[in-house]
Amino acid sequence: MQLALFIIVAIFTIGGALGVVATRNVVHAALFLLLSLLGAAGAYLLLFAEFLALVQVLIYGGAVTIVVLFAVMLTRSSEYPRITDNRQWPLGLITALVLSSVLGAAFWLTPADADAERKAPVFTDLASSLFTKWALPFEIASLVLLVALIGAIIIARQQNVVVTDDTSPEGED
Amino acid sequence: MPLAFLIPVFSFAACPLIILFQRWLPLRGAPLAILAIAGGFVVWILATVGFLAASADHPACDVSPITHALTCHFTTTWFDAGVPSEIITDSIHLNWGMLIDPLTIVLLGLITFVALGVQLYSLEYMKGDPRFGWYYAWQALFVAAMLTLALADNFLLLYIAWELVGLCSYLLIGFWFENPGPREAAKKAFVVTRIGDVGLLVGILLLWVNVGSFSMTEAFAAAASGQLSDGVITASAILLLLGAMGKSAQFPFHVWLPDAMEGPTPVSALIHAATMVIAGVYLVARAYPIFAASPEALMVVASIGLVTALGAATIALVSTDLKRILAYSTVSHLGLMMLSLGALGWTAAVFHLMAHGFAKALLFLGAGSVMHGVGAHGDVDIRRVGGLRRAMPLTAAAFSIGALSLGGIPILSGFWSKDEILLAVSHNLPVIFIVLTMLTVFLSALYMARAMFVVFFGTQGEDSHHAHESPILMTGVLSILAVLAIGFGWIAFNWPGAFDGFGTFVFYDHAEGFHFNVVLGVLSILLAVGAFALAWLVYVRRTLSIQSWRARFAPVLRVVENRYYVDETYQWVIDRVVLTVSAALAFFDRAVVNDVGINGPADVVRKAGIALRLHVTGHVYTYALVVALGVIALAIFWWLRSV
Amino acid sequence: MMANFDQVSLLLLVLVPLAGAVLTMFLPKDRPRDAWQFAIFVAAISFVISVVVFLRYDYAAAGVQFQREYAWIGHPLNISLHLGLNGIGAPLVLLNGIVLLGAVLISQTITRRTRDFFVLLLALGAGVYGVFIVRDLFFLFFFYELAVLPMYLLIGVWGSSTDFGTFLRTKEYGAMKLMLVLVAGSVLIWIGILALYVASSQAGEPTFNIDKLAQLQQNGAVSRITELWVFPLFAVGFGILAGLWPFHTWSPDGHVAAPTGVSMLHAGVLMKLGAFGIIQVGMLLTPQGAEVWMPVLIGLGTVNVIYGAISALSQNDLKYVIGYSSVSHMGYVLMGIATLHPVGLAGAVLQMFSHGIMTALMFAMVGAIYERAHIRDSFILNGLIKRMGTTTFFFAIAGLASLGLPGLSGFIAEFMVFTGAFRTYLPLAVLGVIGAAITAVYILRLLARSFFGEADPQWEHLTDASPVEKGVGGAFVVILIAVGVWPAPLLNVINTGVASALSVF
Amino acid sequence: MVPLLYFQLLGAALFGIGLYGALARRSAVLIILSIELMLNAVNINLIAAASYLNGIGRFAAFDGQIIAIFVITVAAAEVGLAFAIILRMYRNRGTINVDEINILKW
Amino acid sequence: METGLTTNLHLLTPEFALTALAFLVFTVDLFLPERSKEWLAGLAAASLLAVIAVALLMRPDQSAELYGGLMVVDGFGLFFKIFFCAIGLGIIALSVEYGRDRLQHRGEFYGLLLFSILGMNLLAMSRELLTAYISLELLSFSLYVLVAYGLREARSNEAGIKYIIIGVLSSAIMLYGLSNIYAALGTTYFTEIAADLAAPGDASPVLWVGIALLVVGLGFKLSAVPFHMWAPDAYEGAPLPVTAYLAIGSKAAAFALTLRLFAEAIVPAAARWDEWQLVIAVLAAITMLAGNLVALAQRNLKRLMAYSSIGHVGYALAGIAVLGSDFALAAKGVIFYLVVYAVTNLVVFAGITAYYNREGKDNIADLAGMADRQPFVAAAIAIGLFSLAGLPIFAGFTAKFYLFAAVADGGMLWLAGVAIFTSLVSLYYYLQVMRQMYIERPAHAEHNVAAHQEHAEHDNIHQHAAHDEPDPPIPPLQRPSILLTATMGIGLLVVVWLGIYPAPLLTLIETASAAILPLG
Repeated sequence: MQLALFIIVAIFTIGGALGVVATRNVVHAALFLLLSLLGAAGAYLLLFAEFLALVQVLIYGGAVTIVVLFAVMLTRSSEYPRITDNRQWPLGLITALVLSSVLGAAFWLTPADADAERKAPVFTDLASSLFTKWALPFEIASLVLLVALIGAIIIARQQNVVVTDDTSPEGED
Repeated sequence: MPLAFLIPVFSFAACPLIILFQRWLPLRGAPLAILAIAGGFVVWILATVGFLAASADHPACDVSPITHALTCHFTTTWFDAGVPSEIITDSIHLNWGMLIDPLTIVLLGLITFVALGVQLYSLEYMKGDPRFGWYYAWQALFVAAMLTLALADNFLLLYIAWELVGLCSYLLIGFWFENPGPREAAKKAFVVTRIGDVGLLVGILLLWVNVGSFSMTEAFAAAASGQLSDGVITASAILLLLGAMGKSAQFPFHVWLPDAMEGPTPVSALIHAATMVIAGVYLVARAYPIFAASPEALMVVASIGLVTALGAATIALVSTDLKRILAYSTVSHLGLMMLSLGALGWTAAVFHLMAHGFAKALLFLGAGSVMHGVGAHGDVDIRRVGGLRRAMPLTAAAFSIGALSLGGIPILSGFWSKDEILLAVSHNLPVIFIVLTMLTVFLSALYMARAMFVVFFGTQGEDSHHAHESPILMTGVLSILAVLAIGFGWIAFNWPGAFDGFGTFVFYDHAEGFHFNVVLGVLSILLAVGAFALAWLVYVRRTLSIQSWRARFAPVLRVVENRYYVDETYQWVIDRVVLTVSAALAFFDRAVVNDVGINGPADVVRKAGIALRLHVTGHVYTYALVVALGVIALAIFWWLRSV
Repeated sequence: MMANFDQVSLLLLVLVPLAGAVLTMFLPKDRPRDAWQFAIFVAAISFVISVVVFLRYDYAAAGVQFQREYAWIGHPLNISLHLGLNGIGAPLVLLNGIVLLGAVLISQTITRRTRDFFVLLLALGAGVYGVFIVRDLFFLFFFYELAVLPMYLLIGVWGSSTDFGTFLRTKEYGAMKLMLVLVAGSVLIWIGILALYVASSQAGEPTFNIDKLAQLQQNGAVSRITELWVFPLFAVGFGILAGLWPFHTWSPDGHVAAPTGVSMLHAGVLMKLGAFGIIQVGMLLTPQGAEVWMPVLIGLGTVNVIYGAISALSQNDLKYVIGYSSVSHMGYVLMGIATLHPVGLAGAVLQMFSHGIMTALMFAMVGAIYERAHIRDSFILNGLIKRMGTTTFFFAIAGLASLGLPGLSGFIAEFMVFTGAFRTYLPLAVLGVIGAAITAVYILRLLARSFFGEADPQWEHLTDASPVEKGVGGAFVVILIAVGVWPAPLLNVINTGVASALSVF
Repeated sequence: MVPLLYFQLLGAALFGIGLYGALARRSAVLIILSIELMLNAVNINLIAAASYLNGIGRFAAFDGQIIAIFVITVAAAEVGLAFAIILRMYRNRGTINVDEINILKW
Repeated sequence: METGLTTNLHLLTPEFALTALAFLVFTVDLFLPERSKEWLAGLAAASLLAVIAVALLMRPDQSAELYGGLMVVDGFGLFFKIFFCAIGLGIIALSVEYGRDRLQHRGEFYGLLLFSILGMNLLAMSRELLTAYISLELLSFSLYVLVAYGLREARSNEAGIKYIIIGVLSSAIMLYGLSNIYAALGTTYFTEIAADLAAPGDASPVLWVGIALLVVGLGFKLSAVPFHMWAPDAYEGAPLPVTAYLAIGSKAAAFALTLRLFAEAIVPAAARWDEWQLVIAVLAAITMLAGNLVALAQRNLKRLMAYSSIGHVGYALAGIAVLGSDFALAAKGVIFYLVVYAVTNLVVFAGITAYYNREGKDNIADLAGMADRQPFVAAAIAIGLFSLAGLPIFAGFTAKFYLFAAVADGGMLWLAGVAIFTSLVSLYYYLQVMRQMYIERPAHAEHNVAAHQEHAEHDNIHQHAAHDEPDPPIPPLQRPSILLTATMGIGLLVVVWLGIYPAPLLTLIETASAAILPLG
């Protein structure tokens, strides 16, 4: 039963991911991403991490995907279906395969802990851990978000800009 | 006698004084040089008197166990090089030292006397030259160096003086450096003798390596005692001989001497006839204990001497330039001296050295007088002058005495010395040597007669119409030298009561009194007189024509007239070999060592940089790919290393 | 008073030119003459100090004198500014004092960015002094690099390019090559120094102090294998600066491109740093390696002698002749060092001194000619003696010294080198003597071609050396003769240094 | 019974796929999306380890889950900022194709 | 765990102050008119000075843990805190004129700068992977924005995109490594990692791979080869002060983290587990080689400095590689090198900025004739470059000597050899810059020289000496701003001072490195 659920979740996750990297359409890619993220959220649920699943769905499934779609629309990159893969994709494929094999093999070869069984955290414990033990990273993370916000505003704000396309004077040598 | 060191010091001091203050000194400082050498002459007399009076109980003197002559030794420390450490014990301790023995004494006499004469003579001869002061400066330096050479008690000091006389020779040959002739001749003289000097220096160092000292006496003692192996002795003797050959213009290093006649004639007289060129002979004579220990070396000395003597005599016979005739004559006579040394005729060689020195100085100064008289400053072609005896009687007389003396006419000094040589050769060398020596003697008389007759007797030459006798200063010097050319030989005799003969004073190993071989003597008299007679017939009376002879031996003549093509060979070697090698090496240095060896690696590095930079393609996915590859490499490496 | 002076004399030796360089920076920019005069002032002070230091060096007492130690970086590197002068450094300090003053005086002709020029030149001088007087490898290397550092700009900015017709040797190229090749040498040195430091560290006494390292070496703290590979690093690294074949090509090109004063200082003194380093570091600290490698070094030295001389033979440019002649003469130094023989080594040190003066004189005179004729081609120049008699005279003396004429300093030195080499490597010594003969050929050819003879009308306008040039040239000639006639004052000092340098074998 | 290993392998696979996307895609937007996949792989890994191993050895208090929260936060911020820059690029140059974004190279 | 949470928060005063002041900058920015934005630079500088002052008051010889060991306030952290703030001051000095003429949103610029310095400070104190990561992200995010700050410049945009893509990718990799370590050990505290590593037992592949991935993340931040490729682009595209900041600040911060991570998490286990030394050594070697070799082929000054800085990272990494043998020596070497590198680079970048502000050019060839036009700036750059090349009497020499001696002493003489050799290579390209500044003439002066050469053509051999050439008139540039001049002046003094007498600084560094000295 658990295994079946896991397989379903895995198929969603992996399938969505494959969709993201394989589709020719950017909008589709965003939607595939959503699919994959939801699959991941399912995996969190299987791991009894309901809170994380929730966060995943809210932040990723909601916010991130929407941001992505905005980006896609603003850059009208959906009009460029030819934007697919670059010339080095075979190399990329091999590299990715090798790397995930290495990572996988590392897990595979690490002896499993016999006592390992899924446990569910208590929400309140989690919360108190987050705000006591991890308070400092939490505060810093808030600053990170702030910086990202300010930066995004500064950079993306519409201006009547004159682009100085000072193409590198390097020359084609 | 210890004051003998003053003999060169006067002149050494004169040189820089003249250079620095010539502008303010009377006669540009010439009197300073003359005074210096005159002082040297006086000191020499005093030293000689002292030496003659000294005996083995003089604190500085001893009878040398090798030469068995009284030898006096005065030294003072010059410098030390290297301090012996525990492992390597040798270092060198150098002295300024004088070694005074009969050889030194007579040589000093020759040098001081001729130099004094020549410098006096030059007052007139060089008058009006724009570099009159410099001339005397170099003269002084030369004399000083030459005297040092004669006095030196160790090889290093000898080498130093040896090089300095070479330098002065260079400066004085090239004195009129505006003209290409003197300039090139000077360079040639320096370079050729320098090649010989390589041998000399190597020889000196070889001796040092085996003896452990530069001291001559120690080296001689080692050679005589058999402390040195035969190989070392022969090698060092040959190497010293190389130096001697360069300086004394022995074949094949003789080429510079005729060219050196480009210098002022008094210079030729002093340096290239009487003094510097005999340094080589002197060296062999001085280092005779080493040569004597090696029969092979002596044979080489004799052979070189003979080849030189004969070859130069033939060339002298066909030369047309007065000074060149004299120059080849010098070469030839130097060869005879070498031959004599090689034939164990040590005393004969020294004796001939002296006799030749006076006579040849006389001849050169006479030639200078001729040039002065006819107003020539370069070459004097004997075919263009003639019958000068009327215009220049004193010069003619003096020159003739010199020529007769060197030609070997009896009772003149040249006869006696030459006779001694013949004696030695006939005693100690194979018969072919004496035959060829006789031939040389004949040729020698013949070319001397030719020069004398053509220039002073016979018909008036085209260049000699305005000839006039030289000033009294010059002729005076000539006269004194002429007296010596006549009479010097007489000191060879045993004068009962006064003097036991040259051979009892200047000798190697054992004193020998005067002796005379009738057969040889008569033979040489016949040859000499015959030669003069022949020349008289050919050049004065013109009753004999040599044209048919010239025609018959035209090819031989051409070879001889071209001086056996030795100069050409040298020229070819220098142009084709040395300069080509040098240019090739310079190109190699630039193109291979530098452009490939040095620039190459730099270029490789730079090109590597240029090639490597292409890895930053500008595409962000490449960057990502490389990062990923790095991840894989790192992960796998780390993992494998950790297992 | 003098005792107090001894306490600080070595420090002053470095500080005076360094402070001079710093102060020169603050001189007004547009008054070149002031900069020159100030530089003369500084160089003269340092000259006086160097003379005093040399005279105060007590050769009877030998060893390292005037020692002072200033702590610098503590444990574990234990670097200290340890000053001290030995018998090999003392004559070279004197040499630097002389040549630096001469070079500054000669540089009166620098009119462009004069101030900057003297800043760099004085810094260079300070670096050279430093190398000769420190007893710590770090500082030795420090000063060594300091002496190399200004060269790029000195040549690049104030130098001159040479057009050979078929190709061009630009000053930029010369400067860059000189700099890179020399620093490449110091790369090797640096590695060698680190290797010794590691050895000392493993022995439990980490230090860069030369004397302590030598002590450790004597105690066997440095393994034979280490010495075997470290010595070549020092020999080649320092050798590069000494013009070691086949790494010598920076020298002709660099010296030719450099302005006169810099050529004087560089060929005259800087090349000696390399030889000094081989003795002071290579031989002292890795004697076992030195013994094994010396045959190679003397072989290369001999190649230097012959190769340099033959190459000089076919050069047309006056400065190139001198440049290659330096290569040739430094060969004698290398030969002398490689003999490991007291006489040969003393000869090498004396040759350093002698060659320093001689080559500086030659560069000065050629500089004077170039200044006036704007050309250095010996085929075009002729009859210089007519218009530039004094210059010719000085050049000729320097030339004669370089061909080893007795009575001038070069002879004594070469002769001693030969003596040492004869004892140890006879065939090579013979080659060395032959090299000296070849020197005569090119020097005499040059003299005959360019200096003697009838002058072209185009050289009518030339004027003889200026009073300053005459003064410098005259002084150098006097030194050449004095050393040639009476080398004892120098040799007394050198002998003690050589004895201690060889005591480790 | 699903072992921990499965989740870890799922994470590894996801990481690989994300990496492939980052290496192979041309659109800057898609590259960022692919990297988001990689971050998700991290999260799966963290949460799985926390969930399975809590209480064993040093594992305590489900720290892995907390870390995952931070990862999600940072990932979101990254996306926002990255898209802002991409947007600026698009406005300036009219393209977000990384093949064409190569003025700067070598 | 919860104990000590609130007891010693005062130790974080500098950080809180910095946060508050950064907010203040943002706030004031809203009210300042466009022409008065320079005041913000002053405000930011004042904030940094205040932080330095506070930090100076703290005891460097004591160490106190915060938040249950997430952070520690110790000599190391304090040293780097002051160091980073000083760097920040320098960058502000570089930015004022440049920002006024060429940047928009200057207020936010300084605010972001402060935030990034905050991130660096926190990084230097972090003792736990997540905290370190988040601090690093604070720094990185600020830098992403700053690099892309040249809003109108295509190059700046491109640099931003590349930087953020590779940055995010690396952070993903690093996080994966973190997750692996967590999965293997259950902890992310440095000291606990060290304890587990040192404990006997079989090592798990997950852990090794995790650490490898973590090192990759660091490698990106350090721009160690092969994770360096973003660096040249980011440096070239970024606004000049930001380039300087990337070269100096971000590197220094990354090394601070690396040092503490290795010191506290890895070195203590070195006895049992030392192959990381070889890994780092190899990374160091290829970093030096690649950085310096590629720099040879550069024509853009900023790009050149990027490759040059990659080379320098290689040297410092070499020091990291030998942390396991003589920690104190190696750590001191690295820190000393970092300080010297920072000061020297600051001088060079100040010089480049001063020139760029007047000329608007940053190619190497554009520097031609600079020595005549801005003599002081040229001298400053020249001295800086000499120092970077490792020539005495400048700090670079001393620092390199110290560092390489440490490397050699650590048993990696070969690595020291590679480092020394690549220093030689670096000299070549530094000299190329020098050549442009001092020897070459600007293009518009060329025709004079050409005419002169033609004049000399009639000789078959001619030499054109420098002093023959009449100086073609080159208009001098307007003097650099006082701030830049002062930066260069102070920087040069420090460079020379450290080159001649580094002992005082080394004493300070001694204290800093003693704080992280592993006990094991």
